[in-house]
Amino acid sequence: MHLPFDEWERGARLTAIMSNPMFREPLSIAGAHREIEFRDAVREAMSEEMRRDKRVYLLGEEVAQYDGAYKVSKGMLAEFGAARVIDTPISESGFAGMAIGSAMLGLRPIVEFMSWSFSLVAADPILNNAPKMLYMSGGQFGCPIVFRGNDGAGGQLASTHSWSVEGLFSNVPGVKIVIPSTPADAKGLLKTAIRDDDPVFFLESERLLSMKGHVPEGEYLIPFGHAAIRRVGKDCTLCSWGRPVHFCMEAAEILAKEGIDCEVIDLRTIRPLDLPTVVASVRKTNVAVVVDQSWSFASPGSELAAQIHKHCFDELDNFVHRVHSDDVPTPYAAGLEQEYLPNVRKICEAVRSATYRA
Amino acid sequence: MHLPFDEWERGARLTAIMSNPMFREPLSIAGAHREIEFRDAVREAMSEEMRRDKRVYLLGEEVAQYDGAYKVSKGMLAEFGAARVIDTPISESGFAGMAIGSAMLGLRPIVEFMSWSFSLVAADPILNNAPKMLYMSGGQFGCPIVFRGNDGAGGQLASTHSWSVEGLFSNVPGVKIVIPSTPADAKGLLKTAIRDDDPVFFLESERLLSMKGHVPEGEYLIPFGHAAIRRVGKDCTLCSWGRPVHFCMEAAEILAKEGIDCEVIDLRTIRPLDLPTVVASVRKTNVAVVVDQSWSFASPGSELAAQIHKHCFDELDNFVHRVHSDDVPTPYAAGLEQEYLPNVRKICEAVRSATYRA
Amino acid sequence: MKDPTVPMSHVATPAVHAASAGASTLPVPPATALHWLRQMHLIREFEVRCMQSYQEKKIGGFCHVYIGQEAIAVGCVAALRPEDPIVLAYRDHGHALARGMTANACMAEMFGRVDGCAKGKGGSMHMFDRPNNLFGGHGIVGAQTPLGAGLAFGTKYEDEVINGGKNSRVTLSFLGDGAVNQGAFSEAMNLSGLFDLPVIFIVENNGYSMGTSIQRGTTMSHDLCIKGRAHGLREATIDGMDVLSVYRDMKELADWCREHSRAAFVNMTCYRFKGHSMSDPRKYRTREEEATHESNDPIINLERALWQAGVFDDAILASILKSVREEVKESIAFASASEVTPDRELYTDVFVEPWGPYPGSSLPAFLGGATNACTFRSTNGKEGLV
Amino acid sequence: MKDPTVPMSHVATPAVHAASAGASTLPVPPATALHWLRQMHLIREFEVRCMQSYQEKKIGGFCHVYIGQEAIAVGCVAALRPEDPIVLAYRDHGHALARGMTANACMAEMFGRVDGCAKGKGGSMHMFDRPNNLFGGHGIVGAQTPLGAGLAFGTKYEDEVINGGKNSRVTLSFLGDGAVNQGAFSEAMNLSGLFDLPVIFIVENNGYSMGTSIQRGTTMSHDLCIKGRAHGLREATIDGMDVLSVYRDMKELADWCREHSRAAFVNMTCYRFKGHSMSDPRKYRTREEEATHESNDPIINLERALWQAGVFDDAILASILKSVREEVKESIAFASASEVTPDRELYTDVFVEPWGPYPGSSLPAFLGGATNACTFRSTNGKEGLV
Ligand SMILES: Cc1ncc(C[n+]2csc(CCOP(=O)(O)OP(=O)(O)O)c2C)c(N)n1
Ligand SMILES: Cc1ncc(C[n+]2csc(CCOP(=O)(O)OP(=O)(O)O)c2C)c(N)n1
Ligand SMILES: [Mg+2]
Ligand SMILES: [Mg+2]
Repeated sequence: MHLPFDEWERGARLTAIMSNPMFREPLSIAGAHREIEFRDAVREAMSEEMRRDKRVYLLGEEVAQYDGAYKVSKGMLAEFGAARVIDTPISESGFAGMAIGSAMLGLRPIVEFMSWSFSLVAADPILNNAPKMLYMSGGQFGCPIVFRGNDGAGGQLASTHSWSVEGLFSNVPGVKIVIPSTPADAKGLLKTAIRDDDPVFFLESERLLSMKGHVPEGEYLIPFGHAAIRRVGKDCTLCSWGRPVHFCMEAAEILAKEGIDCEVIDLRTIRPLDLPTVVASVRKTNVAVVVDQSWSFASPGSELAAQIHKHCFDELDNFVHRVHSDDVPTPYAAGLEQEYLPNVRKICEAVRSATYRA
Repeated sequence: MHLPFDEWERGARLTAIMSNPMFREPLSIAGAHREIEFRDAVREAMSEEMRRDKRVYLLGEEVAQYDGAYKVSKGMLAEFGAARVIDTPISESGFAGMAIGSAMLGLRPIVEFMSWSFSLVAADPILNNAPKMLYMSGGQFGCPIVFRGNDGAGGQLASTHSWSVEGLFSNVPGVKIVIPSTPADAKGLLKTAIRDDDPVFFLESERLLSMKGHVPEGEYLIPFGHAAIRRVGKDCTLCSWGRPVHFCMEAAEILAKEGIDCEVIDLRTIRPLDLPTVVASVRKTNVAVVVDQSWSFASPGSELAAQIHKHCFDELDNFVHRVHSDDVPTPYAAGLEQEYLPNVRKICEAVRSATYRA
Repeated sequence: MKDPTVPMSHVATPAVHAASAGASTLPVPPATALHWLRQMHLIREFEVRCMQSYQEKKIGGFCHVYIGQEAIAVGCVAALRPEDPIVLAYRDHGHALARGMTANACMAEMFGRVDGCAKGKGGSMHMFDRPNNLFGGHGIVGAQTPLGAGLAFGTKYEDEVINGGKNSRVTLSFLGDGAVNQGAFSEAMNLSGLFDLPVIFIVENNGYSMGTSIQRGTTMSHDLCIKGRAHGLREATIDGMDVLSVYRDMKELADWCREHSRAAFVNMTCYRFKGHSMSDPRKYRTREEEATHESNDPIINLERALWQAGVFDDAILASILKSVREEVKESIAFASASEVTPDRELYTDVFVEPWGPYPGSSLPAFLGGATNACTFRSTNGKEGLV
Repeated sequence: MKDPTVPMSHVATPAVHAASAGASTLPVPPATALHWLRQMHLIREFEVRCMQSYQEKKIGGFCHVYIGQEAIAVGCVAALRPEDPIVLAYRDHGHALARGMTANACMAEMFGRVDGCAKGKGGSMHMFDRPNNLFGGHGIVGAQTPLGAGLAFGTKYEDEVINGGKNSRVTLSFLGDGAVNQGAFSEAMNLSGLFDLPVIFIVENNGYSMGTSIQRGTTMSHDLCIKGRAHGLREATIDGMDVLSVYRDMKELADWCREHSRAAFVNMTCYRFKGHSMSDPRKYRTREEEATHESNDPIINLERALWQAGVFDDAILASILKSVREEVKESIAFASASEVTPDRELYTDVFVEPWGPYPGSSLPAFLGGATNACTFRSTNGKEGLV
């Protein structure tokens, strides 16, 4: 069936404008006075949802007695007990599949991958079962499940431990993919994820876990498919998600001094993808740079570049420039890893080139 | 390290022009009088290489006594014996990893996945071990291995059995990815793959296995990274690989009658990707349509579209149009599956739209 | 039925029957056993007609028939309560029928029609039936076994954590002998053993995975139960060619697993009478071997027992055969008449609630109004995603 | 050494030593045992300095030290021939040193320097050493076990198919007790049993995977060898805290596996004295439990045996300690002085031969000229890809 592309991209949901302007604002939120760490925000989201709904439970390696390998679930065993905060053996394929089975039955599991890098051994259940169950059963069995954990380079963890799985997994229909960049987003988006009736991949960054940020006290949910404009600018649109958003903000400061005024858009979810916000910005700036920490080839970054070209074909002053991790396995050595990742220098270079200031 | 993009894309290898014009020609090869099936061509490549080099062996489910689930390895057990044509249990992760271990030691395994759809359970060894071993060992241990099998929709096999894994796996550096569309290419490219010192993913299509085509008699190798121009045209460049190349040829015939003259480029390998050939064509036609049987989001198709925009930014008359499988799990019902796949109708519509004849 | 006569000619060895006539009694009421016989005949007839329809290209994709293994599905289902979950591999038509799916819904699915159990989206390998707690056939070998563990986890969690009671259900997770070699299965067994999940892994050991005999693919195949024992699972080897044994042994086991919330491993010995799928020339086994097993036909075995128990005769058989033939014939008519799954279904059931191009999901027609609630649907109203 | 005196104060219970002095004799020549002692001390000293360097942020990423398990690497390597392949998990420094990698190459790797064994690209979890047939440490739990099966497959294939002889090598594939639960391992065992691969899977059973005790993660942990038995593997439980037992039992087993081309499973009991990695507060076990195991220190166990055999004294110990301290200190100096892996190495070793932005691959400096050939390099000259 040949659906009009615009409908595909925009999505009925995305036409709804968020009423609360809070979540369109810069990285630190005005009006929220409490500062907590990213990991605390994730924990708050899980705990609040577990208090609200007994069908929600958490399982994964070391999530209970150890308080989580990265202390994300600290104290949750004590509050919810061993029946709902469950330590598993190192059997990602087995426990991911097990959680999916329980979700078919109506439970709402949160599966923690200590790192998304370890989800490759569970690729079959998370890609073949979770996103397709509803379809294959003709609507009879859904899979309301959240998979979450660290994604991207954690800091010299080398090739096997530094996956940005969005580069692989975002190709697959039937899942929603969330990549938050701030504690406030992490909380609001994770609560939405847990209440969502479909499978959600929630990608955290080890490098952000200790980051502090303003997080509102009460309960709030952030809808999927709504980008946040982190910085308003007129010369170039910088699109990113997750950890590199912070690099974009840094780069924007540097570039501002050179007279290049960047607009920084944090997509927050890449499926659904908030194209309208991106397109509106590019129609204003006429220049776009996409910053994506996954490898370049067949990545979310290439998708966004292709979409921007499509929707802003007449408005673009230059082709969409892209900044990715280099197209090599992740190296261990600190300097090499830094060079490999999308970094501030690379972003600045790309923006200068895209705006013909190189 | 920030390598100049052009170097990235072109690659030293790609500058070498093929001396033999045979492989730049249309789907059926002039001068080759022998017609054999695609599966025979694959078998010939394997058998010739196994005769030449004892380090080459074949393993997979049902490859030996059963002659292959799709008869690709028919008779090979009889010729090479059970020590070199090896039936495995249904343990893709185990036997893929086993083959990788033996390749580290210097053997040159050919691993048949009955279907690439079943390679998801082996995602970890094929993505974490094979493509990264050389890097992680600092050059000490390579992995000269070929993984091959059916890829893409086979004909009503439904969601779990119809993967186009290039949509996922092409994101990963360190592998070469080959997707042949003709028997002659299958043979020449597979021989190159077997002799390659690096891991190669070789993606066949069940729907092409019985296709007959001219295949030269003697030994020949086709280099990676060299596209074939299957049809010369001036109005629109159609880029594809694997099975959809045939749909492009069909569409080109239909469109020719409407006065739209398409150039059809068969990429043959997507890593490396022969951008120079594509770019030269688009600079001539000023219009490009990419046809890719994987899902659209973050696919090889999005990559190629982004690259064309980059390299032909000033020459394009319209944004690059893309034809993919629909963004849903693969349905079982025949009509629905047909509608889901990139098909001749969709290609025609995209070309008409791209050339402003819609 | 006071005067049992030797049933029809398709019972192989009337001499033997006559000799042992009346020697055995049935462990279940005759009506129950006759019901099972009818189910087994229904499955066989269904499969025969599937093969035919496949040849006629009315069924596409892969099609794996269950002929020879009918006693397993029928006996196992009989040992369960309706609320006990079942999850299957791709050789799943037989179990679906045994569990109560109508031949119509099943056949329409094979035909790729909108009245199929999955609206024609799943096909032969993916039979789902929510009211009957059938959680699908699954195409990836072994992948259904962690799902089985998860269903058991889920029922236990519902009973114990949510409702504060005691585990009341047991899950059956079926797999083939070839699936024993998948790592996912060993992980599923370890988790089930560790968490004391009420799940029974039933290995339908028909001796082959495609063309690979179990000896060529699986270590320790002479003592297959060691695979379960290695994870602390209770074990049983059951004669899958005899529905009465299947029922008796499975009933005992299922009740025990339910009661104690424990996991078990069953080596269910059997034989698949036909090829792996429609294209299998069966060169990997001899015709003699096939003949030997065919003479141990589970249907005939039950008929013999019924006849020996004096509750069976030609007339009953004839009426069973007639009724199943009609039922299956009707299912083909139903499937043929059903609308080919329309293009608008391409985008449904990708996501539960509508967004973008996705209209959301709805239940298939075959469920009618008689469905139990879909608990996976959010109870949160519209927060979050509006 | 006629007059053994009680060694230094770090030997915990001199009273016991004195009582049993002279009671045991060594099963290997004293020089060999003393060499092992030096290796164990080298490993321990190396690890202590790694921990320190990690605190000083000279080492990044994860760092898993081997303190307490030294007897296993040393005893196992001693039981092998140099041509026997070894493959490891991520807790791999000890094995690398035992196998003959220099402390310099190992430490430089941890420091991320170009003189490291993988040019600083692999780091702590990925120690590779081609001349010593060390096929790497591997970070994904369990992933190295199919590789181990493959190395055994490869040696057997080379010996039998290519060279037409008899299998002459045995592969050791090390794993932790936590890896036992990965499906990949059970697949690797099944393949090894099925194909009679000469491989020994050595489970270094230190009782914990991170904070999860084996009882909480693994069924049947009281009889761990059943995991191997379930795949027809020969089994052994070996005291990994005593290098003499390790050597003796492993030698017998390795020779048998080599001779008969068979696979085996070893439950190597041990204890990790430190945390899982640098950030582990070890709340999951008591200090008493730790103390009990620390009193069973493999180094002290060997020293005691040496002393009882009359071949050891304070002077020897002092000289060993001095030499390993110097060696490790020197390795830190070497690593600190080595060039930080330069940016040009980012694109090397992605592919063997140059193309596009990739300059191809080259061997690391630490191998010097003394490398054996890289058989994975094509012998086909330039056909195909020129
Ligand atoms: C992971 C995976 N590998 C391979 C296949 C292809 N395949 C489908 S069925 C089958 C044989 C399974 O045999 P068994 O488990 O014994 O079941 P049976 O067919 O005897 O019922 C194979 C190899 C698959 N579906 N999934
Ligand atoms: C597939 C996978 N899952 C999780 C991890 C994270 N992880 C690294 S080591 C480890 C514990 C392993 O314990 P064990 O196998 O007993 O080895 P030990 O640390 O005791 O040497 C875990 C969970 C991983 N590296 N790979
Ligand atoms: Mg079978
Ligand atoms: Mg351990």
